[in-house]
Amino acid sequence: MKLDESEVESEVENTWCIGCGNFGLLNSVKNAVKKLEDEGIGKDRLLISAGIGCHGKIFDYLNLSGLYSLHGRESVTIQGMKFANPNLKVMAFGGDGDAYGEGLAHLIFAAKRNADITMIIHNNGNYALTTGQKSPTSVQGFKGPSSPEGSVDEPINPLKVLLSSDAGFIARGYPGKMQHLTEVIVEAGDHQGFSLVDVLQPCVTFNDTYEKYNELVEVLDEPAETRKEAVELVEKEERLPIGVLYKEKMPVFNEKVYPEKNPVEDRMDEKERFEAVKKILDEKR
Amino acid sequence: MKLDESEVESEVENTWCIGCGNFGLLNSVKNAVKKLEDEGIGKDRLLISAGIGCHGKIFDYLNLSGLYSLHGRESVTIQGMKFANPNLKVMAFGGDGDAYGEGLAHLIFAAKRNADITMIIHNNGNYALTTGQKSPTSVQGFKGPSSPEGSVDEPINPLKVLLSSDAGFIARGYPGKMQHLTEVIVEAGDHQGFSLVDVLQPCVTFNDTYEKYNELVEVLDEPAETRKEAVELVEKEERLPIGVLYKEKMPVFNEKVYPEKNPVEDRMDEKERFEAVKKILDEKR
Amino acid sequence: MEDEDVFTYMVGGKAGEGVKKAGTAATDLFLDLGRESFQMNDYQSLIRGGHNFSVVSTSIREVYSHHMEADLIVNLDERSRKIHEEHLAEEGLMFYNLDDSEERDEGLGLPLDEMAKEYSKPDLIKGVAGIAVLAAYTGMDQKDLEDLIEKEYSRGVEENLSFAKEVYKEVEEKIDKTINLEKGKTDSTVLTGNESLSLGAAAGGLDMYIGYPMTPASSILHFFAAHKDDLRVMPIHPENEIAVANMAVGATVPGARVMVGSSGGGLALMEETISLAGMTEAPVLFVLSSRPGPSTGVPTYTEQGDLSFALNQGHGEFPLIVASPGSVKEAFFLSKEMLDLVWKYQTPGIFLTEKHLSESAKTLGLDLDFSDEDGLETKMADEDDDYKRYEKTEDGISALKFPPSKDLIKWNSYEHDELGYTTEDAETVKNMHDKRREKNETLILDLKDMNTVNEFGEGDAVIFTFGSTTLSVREALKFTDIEAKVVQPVFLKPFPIWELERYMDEEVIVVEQNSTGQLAKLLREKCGIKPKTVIRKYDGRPFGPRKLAEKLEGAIE
Amino acid sequence: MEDEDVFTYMVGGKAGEGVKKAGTAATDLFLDLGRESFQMNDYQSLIRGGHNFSVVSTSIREVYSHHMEADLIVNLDERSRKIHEEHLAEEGLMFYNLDDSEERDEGLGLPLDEMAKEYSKPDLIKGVAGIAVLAAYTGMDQKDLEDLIEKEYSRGVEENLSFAKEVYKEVEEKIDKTINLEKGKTDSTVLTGNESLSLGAAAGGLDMYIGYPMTPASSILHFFAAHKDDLRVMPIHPENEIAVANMAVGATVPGARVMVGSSGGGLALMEETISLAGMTEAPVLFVLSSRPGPSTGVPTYTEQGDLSFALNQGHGEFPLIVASPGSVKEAFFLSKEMLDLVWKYQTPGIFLTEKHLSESAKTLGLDLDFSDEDGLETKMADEDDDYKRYEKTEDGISALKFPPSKDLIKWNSYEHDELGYTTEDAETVKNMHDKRREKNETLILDLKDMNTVNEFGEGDAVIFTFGSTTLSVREALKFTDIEAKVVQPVFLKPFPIWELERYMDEEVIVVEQNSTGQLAKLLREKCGIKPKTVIRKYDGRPFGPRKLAEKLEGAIE
Ligand SMILES: Cc1ncc(C[n+]2csc(CCOP(=O)(O)OP(=O)(O)O)c2C)c(N)n1
Ligand SMILES: Cc1ncc(C[n+]2csc(CCOP(=O)(O)OP(=O)(O)O)c2C)c(N)n1
Ligand code: SF4
Ligand code: SF4
Ligand SMILES: [Mg+2]
Ligand SMILES: [Mg+2]
Repeated sequence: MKLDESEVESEVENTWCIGCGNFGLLNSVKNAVKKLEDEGIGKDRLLISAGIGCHGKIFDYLNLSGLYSLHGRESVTIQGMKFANPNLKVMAFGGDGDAYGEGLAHLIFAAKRNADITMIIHNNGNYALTTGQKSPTSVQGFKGPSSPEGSVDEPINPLKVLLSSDAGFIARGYPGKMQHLTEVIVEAGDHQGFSLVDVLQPCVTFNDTYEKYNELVEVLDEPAETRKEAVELVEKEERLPIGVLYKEKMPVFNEKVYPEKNPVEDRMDEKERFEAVKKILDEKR
Repeated sequence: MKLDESEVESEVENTWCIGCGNFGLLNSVKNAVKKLEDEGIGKDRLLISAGIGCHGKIFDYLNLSGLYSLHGRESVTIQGMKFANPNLKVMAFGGDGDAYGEGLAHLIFAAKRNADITMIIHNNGNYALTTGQKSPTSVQGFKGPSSPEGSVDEPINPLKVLLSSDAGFIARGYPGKMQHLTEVIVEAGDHQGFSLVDVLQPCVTFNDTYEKYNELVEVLDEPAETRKEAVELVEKEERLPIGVLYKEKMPVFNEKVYPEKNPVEDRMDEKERFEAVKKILDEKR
Repeated sequence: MEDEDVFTYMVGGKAGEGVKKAGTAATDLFLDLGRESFQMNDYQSLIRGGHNFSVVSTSIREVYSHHMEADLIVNLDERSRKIHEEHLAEEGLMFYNLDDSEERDEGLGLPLDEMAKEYSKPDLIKGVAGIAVLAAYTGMDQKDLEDLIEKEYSRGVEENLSFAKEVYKEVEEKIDKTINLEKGKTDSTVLTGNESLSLGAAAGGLDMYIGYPMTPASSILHFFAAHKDDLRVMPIHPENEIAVANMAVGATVPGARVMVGSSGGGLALMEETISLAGMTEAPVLFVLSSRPGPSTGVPTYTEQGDLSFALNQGHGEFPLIVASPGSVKEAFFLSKEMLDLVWKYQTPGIFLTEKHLSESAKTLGLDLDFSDEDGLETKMADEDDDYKRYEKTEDGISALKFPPSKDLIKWNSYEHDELGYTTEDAETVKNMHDKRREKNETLILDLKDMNTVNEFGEGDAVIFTFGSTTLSVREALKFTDIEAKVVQPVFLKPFPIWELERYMDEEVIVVEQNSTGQLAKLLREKCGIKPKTVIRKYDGRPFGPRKLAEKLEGAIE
Repeated sequence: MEDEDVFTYMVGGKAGEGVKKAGTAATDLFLDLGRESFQMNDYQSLIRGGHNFSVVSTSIREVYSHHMEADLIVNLDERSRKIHEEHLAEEGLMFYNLDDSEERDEGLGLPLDEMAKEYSKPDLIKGVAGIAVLAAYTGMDQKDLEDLIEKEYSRGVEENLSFAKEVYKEVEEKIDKTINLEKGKTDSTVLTGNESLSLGAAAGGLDMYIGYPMTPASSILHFFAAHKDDLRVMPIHPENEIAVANMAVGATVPGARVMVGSSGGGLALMEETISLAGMTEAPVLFVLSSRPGPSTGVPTYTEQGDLSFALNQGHGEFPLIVASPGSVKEAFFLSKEMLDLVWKYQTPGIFLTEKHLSESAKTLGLDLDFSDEDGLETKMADEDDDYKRYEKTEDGISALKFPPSKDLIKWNSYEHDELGYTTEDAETVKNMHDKRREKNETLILDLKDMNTVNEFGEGDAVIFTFGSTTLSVREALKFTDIEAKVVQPVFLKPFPIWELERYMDEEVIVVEQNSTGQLAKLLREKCGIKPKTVIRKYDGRPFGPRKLAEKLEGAIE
């Protein structure tokens, strides 16, 4: 299938529940991909990945190349892609169970090393695909099949944790504001370095938060000036600011560790390789 | 070997390098164990664990019961012990590579669920036992065998990350101030809920920080009043406050999830178990 | 010799339409008639939409498997009707949804969407139509139907009752014959494999269950969470599988009997910890419920592709016990027995099963008086002994002692001396390897006195199988004239060579659900058995007994 | 028939005293004489103190293993002297540290601590004494010694030179005879196994090496980090092993040739991802360097306990390639060949080795002209094809295409259709299982044309071994009259049954380093070979060739 001749959305049967917040998210992504294309980031060099969960199905719904990864590992998969060929743009879709639970450490370290990747998290406050168990962002008292009497844990605040781990770009979006979400995703994609968009995704079946979000969500005009202010933004519970919450440009990992080299594009040929090996052997003599 | 007839320190040959900060730490632990004993937390019900690394060797140097765990998993091991028998007191020793790297997610979730455990982290800014590679807390530019030109990553600030994950007790100690470190460990042991002591441990062989710490370390009189102030304390680089940085009492996990029950001490006998099973079978009829 | 007294009911529709529930209610309906049943639920990895179906086969005799030839098929949508066309038995009745399918000459259609529209949850309520059609078709009294619905549909019972009655009446009017289901004498319970193994473990003294959701093992976690107060098994759902496994190892130190569960991907993440359990001698029972692999695979379907994976878990050498139940009932007794074994031998065990057994439900009677298992007691240290956690003994087994205790009790992931202190000493390293190997030898002696292999039937043909495929094979044999003995190794590691070697020179057929023939390989490699035919299936679906019967006939003539 | 022309040098002391360095310098000294050597470093899991030793055996012929009977032993402390007493060969010289040991009648003592006190790093400098004693004992010119030290001890060369000369002079005066080491004709290199396999992979086009430290695999990461600019292999050290493995899988999508490495515990953590590589068809080469297990085990020692573990990695069914080199030189060629194979078959491979090969150093000559391997090319898609990532083909291999590309390229951990979209369809599930199995069948055909088994020597006795134990066996045979053929399967999965079946009726001896005889089991199970004797060692230490020779003699008569 040729990418330039096909729609961004694939023809695979969509099996999300009617009304799921993922539809708005998918639409925003489609539009964002087109905008990125207009900016010169073609679909030929945009690679995606996804974790396992309802969120992950977006991998099938997008006619974009990439690798459908494991539960919690999509952030690492795209780092591998990026480091192998820094000319690629990489983006992964994660769930709250997936990226903030099973894969949380990977996010923290990706932020810390400032890997040039974009993460879109479908944060629906539960493990939806496995029938609605509590997740790291489930509110206390959340009832799911592993916590029938209500989850006893306080939810984690993943954005606070990531801001505390020196993440360079943190944003929040809401599928109820599709246009805005599109822009946020484009801006995340444009950012050079680690970027993460936490999407407030209502799950109509297990955690229907439309009403709550419609009431609390508030578009932020400008990112916070300082990291500290950004932390205050994500601590708010009375209001839920959406938009780019914090943005800071910093050197990216692959350029720090392997400057100006592209592992797959700037290869030595066989002869050069043999010479290099021989030289080391000679030094060992 | 009977615990009440034996010293806290074992007779196993100590193979830490001469001058290693771990010696001061070991002494503080020994003294803390005695103090805890005086408070009624006997060695018979104090269980320890440790990760793999120079730090982990403390498991052999202490005549205390427990399980020498895997690299990065000691915080989970002791949670298992505690949940199985809440009458036990559990304490684990971790390294920075170990607890802040391989096992970071476990710490975050232990803090979040407020497991009643005590973690002592031998933070020496490198993977010492595997010959000094960079660790999550290595300073940028740190030269080790996996980063001969200097590590390109910014260090993680684990205490900030844990404070952002609702940890209820965060402290810092320095083996150069042994008496003080002892008290901090006792206070951590006394705390009901998740407690963590980050020990600024000089590694004379790969990361000799004695001079730096002697200069920067500063005893804090009182914990911060708020979590926010605690974050400010751990962000300081010009000075390194030691002592209990933050302390907040919150309900502990096992009491929330399984109130007033002790899985191993309050067992049903076989007859009761069969009855319980039969009752469920009857309901299914 | 077809066994015509099996009646099969199938209901299909979208996820979220109560298809599985209808299957469960049907099983209950049959149970009320004293009939045995087997219910298989086929569903996709999605929450709403797609295509699900539930199939229940019932008889007055024990039914080991569902059949794919149905006497009554209720389709809630057109997709189901199309898919299940091929499953209709001769003379069977096809019920379909007139609002989604065109009217046809054959079968019976009702405008279900139209009728459901009146209710508050028009999608969810559709499933109850399935049970109403069944009731009408089998000539059940309306009153009995009402009782059944009150029992099974406790949520929104009023609406369900009303909708069911509507459908019942329409069907009653429109069909020209009803099927009379003979009454049986069963007075038992219906359990899924996961429920059965969970109850068995609880009966066997389980203290904690630690799990992270993964189909098809999730329902074990759900079961213990739901029964926390009555079964008194502490349920924990931590951050990931590595935490699950290590928490379990930690919990054994103060003596908790603990079980964990996952599917292939989750168990793979626990592998380092399985080796830890081997070295520290921590008795943890791991439930591995398989689905088609590799990797994420086909999450809600069935396969037996993880056999070699299960048998070889963990780096280094240590005793590992692997067993797999061949029936829902065996799942109950085996989980208790496995718990006893891992504790006696202080080593990890894997309870291997598959989606097909985990999530299918079967009628069964359980007798809770366990047979005498005195041999399987945990060796405990005397109070006054000079305690050594890893004392070398003749049988390789060291006594346990649990804290709180005045003795030093050290468990160690490094190689260690008898007291549990780390060692690098050559002789101690060797001795401890010997200790663990001797433990394995003692284990084998124990197993030789236990039931490690099931045999069913008699005959010249020998059919080997394991796990849930045993169900398919036993049911298939009801539909052929073959006289065969079915041999099912329950224990897979240590492999009961002593019981199986005698089949070395027999003509053996192997039936299993994977693509490379892993049981066949095991038989060849461990016992020198050279299977004549290996019947494999690996499309995610369990064998249909009648098709399997044909294959068996083909293989045996 | 003892081969007396082997000279063995041993140096022991505390960690941090430069013991290994002294061994390396000795190897270099021998190389300057045109002699072959084998150097084994024995060290504990600690940074300072304890007891370390390095042993180098040298000859004018190729030496396959160190010997534990030493002609010169330099002990830097009393603990070493005691430990190594039993290792002194007849007529050998025992050198000891007079400041730590009492003066004795035999051997030669010098007050090393006293002498070293003058220097800035009195502990670290002690090691150079080892080389000075060796130089004096073998009658080396002082000038040559100086050259050697300048070359080997570039850090602090002045002090080392001065200390070495002091020791040299004292020894020269005090000994009554020197040993004359015949000159050989070797003009080659000294490499450890890890260096060799790394260089081989680099020569084979490696683009990235991703690793997390774990003994004995860490030095591969260190090697690539040190040679980043000259070898142009990007080295990455991420947060944990799970990240290592998944980063590697991701890196293959744009076509990077990537290798990762760890020991048993780390590889266990990668198991879920190995299965992912099987499903997505990601060509990743995993180096597994074993140490004694289970669990943390004995980190700095050697064992072959991970064979079954390596062969059965990953849930579900997919082709997995496992091979293990029998020499330092083979490590070089095998890593390149394994890279080619995993790329041709788009599936994971495990390069299995052990601490003994990984960290021992051997003299070897390397010829970089690879034999013709045209058969091992990666199948690439044509630019204009209608691209399908998982196209079904006769040989099971689909063509690759790398982004940036105008084609849709989807890799998938779920079961998938040819385009890479997720599927649950029964037929597609089956077809894709078939595809992966067919790939494995093609792989076996390929292997049949390749060298999968090494055979050394001729004779009636047949000795099977694998991995680093091959070294011990080959050296041992120099010390017996046994006429034997040594058979070393290089490929362990798929197992080269076609090459080995002919040994079925022979009297076979198996030599391996583990406690349960895993190779013997494999031979029995796969090829029907019934080993007469299995010589095992599992105390963490490699076989000593002369002791092994005795065991072989015992087994063969
Ligand atoms: C290692 C592993 N563990 C568990 C699972 C089972 N699993 C599939 S999806 C999922 C949870 C998904 O939750 P989330 O990431 O929040 O996604 P959502 O379905 O809510 O979008 C789990 C636990 C798996 N596939 N792999
Ligand atoms: C799963 C696993 N990976 C890697 C190792 C190897 N290893 C042993 S200790 C260590 C690092 C220790 O660093 P740290 O925790 O900081 O302890 P330190 O030695 O500095 O006290 C590593 C990577 C291991 N034992 N297990
Ligand atoms: S279960 Fe929730 S997240 Fe999944 S598709 Fe349905 S609404 Fe969306
Ligand atoms: S290497 Fe460092 S941490 Fe380890 S014992 Fe030596 S000084 Fe201490
Ligand atoms: Mg979710
Ligand atoms: Mg450290």
